[in-house]
Amino acid sequence: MTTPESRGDRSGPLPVITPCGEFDLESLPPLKAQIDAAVAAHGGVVVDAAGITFADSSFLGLLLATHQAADLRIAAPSATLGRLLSVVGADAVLRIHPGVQDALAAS
Amino acid sequence: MTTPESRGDRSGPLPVITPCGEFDLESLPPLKAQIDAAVAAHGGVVVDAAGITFADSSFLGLLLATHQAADLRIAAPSATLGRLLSVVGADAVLRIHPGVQDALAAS
Amino acid sequence: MSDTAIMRGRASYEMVSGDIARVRDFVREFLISAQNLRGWAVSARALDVAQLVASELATNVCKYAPGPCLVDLEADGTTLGIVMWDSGSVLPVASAADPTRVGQHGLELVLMVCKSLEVHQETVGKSLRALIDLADSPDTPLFGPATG
Amino acid sequence: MSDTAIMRGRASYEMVSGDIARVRDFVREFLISAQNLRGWAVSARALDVAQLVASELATNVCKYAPGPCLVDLEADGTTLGIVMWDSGSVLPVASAADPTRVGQHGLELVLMVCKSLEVHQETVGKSLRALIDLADSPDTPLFGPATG
Ligand SMILES: Nc1ncnc2c1ncn2[C@@H]1O[C@H](COP(=O)(O)OP(=O)(O)O)[C@@H](O)[C@H]1O
Ligand SMILES: Nc1ncnc2c1ncn2[C@@H]1O[C@H](COP(=O)(O)OP(=O)(O)O)[C@@H](O)[C@H]1O
Repeated sequence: MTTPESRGDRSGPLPVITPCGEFDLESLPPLKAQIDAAVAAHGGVVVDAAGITFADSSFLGLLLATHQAADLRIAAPSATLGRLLSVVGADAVLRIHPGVQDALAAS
Repeated sequence: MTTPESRGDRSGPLPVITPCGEFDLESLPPLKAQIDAAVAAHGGVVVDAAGITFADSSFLGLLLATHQAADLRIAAPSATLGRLLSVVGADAVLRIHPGVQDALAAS
Repeated sequence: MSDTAIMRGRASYEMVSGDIARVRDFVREFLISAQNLRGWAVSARALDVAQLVASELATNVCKYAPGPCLVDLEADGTTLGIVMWDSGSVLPVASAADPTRVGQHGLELVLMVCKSLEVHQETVGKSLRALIDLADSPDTPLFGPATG
Repeated sequence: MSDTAIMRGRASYEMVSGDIARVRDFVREFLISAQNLRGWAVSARALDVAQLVASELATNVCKYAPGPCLVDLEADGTTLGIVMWDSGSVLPVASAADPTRVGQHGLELVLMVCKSLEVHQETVGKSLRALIDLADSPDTPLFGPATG
């Protein structure tokens, strides 16, 4: 099985962030700060998205902006988030993986 | 009475164009060509707008673009055109005169 | 108001050359009939606005959804509804107004002169519905005072 | 359908901190009541979409028309109407969708998931009305198949 350590192209595994709950304009800033910090330190981030019970266009904007600037990997999106991403065709743009291990192992 | 000849700041009076009828996307091209030609030759144009029985946003776009690039003077707009210009606030931007002579005499 | 007090009209277009003007004519004649046959008060402003809205919506069909177009008119004594159906599935999308743009601002204008604007997804294509006041009234503030 | 078959709800907000989430909760609880009390079929997709639309409209009130906001819900067995009134007189304006924009595309999203979207001028302020299908159906093509 591929482990984070087996990836040779980075000095260490990407950090994993696990946001839980609902994300909208108001609840977004702490998550944005966390993602920005991870990106600044590691050039990328894995967002374990299984616990996201609601997300709207504000959240989507954060994902798209992060994806344009860094190595964003989304793992295990919840059904709700999956639907949101597919409506706008973001599922064809963003890198989405079935689980956190797949996301970490991806190149 | 002020005549065109009394204006000292130009080599000759501005040409006057007198469009009549309805102006929309489809009927606009000949008028646009006429206005563009007048502007190219004289740096400006007086549009005698009393005979305009209908105009929409396509016509409005032509007026605004011409105004940005040249000395456009609108004379005696019909009631219909006056209403259109006031809805969008274009009456505060464009140079509108009660009659052709006023438009020609304006500096 | 009972349904018999409603006046309706329908016309279809292929949106070939001259059809934008024909849509306007259809709307103007409908309103003039409404005035003559029903005795409804239709202001000069309403006649203007109705033709303007029809022209803007028809122009957009030409530009963005070329092909067949269906126009439904519906008036009671107070308002005129203009429904324009086209075959395009792309919906007009709202985003920030850009006052520096010299462009046509067609739907911006429609929003300013109408009581309401609706966008409906249809099984095929979409329809837009604009509602216009027939008489000048304090409820129609955004068109400003009539000048003529 | 008789009017007694319609279920209504109303709530008002000052659009202070936390109110966007409260608007969503109000809509979610309304739909769950509709399901439990009336036995109406409300799909998981509809529950998602309704909250998404409510969130987008409420977010726009916060951003563009801060102040009081009134939410009216109206459901029959087939559709949910979400009407959101705010005090701002500026209307959301339609212009070209820009697929390169990373921005929020809030109303673009609303248009995609709703059957219809209406903009109404009111004596004070304006209202937006979005109509949502309660059940998954072939008439709701633009949300794609439910994935969960
Ligand atoms: N009938 C239509 N079908 C598809 N898209 C439309 C239609 N009408 C308008 N649109 C879209 O909405 C945008 C706004 O239209 P409008 O305000 O009339 O301005 P403009 O034509 O100047 O862009 C258009 O740029 C277009 O993308
Ligand atoms: N409630 C509102 N009041 C006033 N203007 C609004 C309102 N909602 C939307 N708008 C206008 O419509 C535009 C489009 O809104 P939206 O699609 O949600 O995108 P965004 O917020 O990303 O610009 C906004 O930029 C704003 O100018």
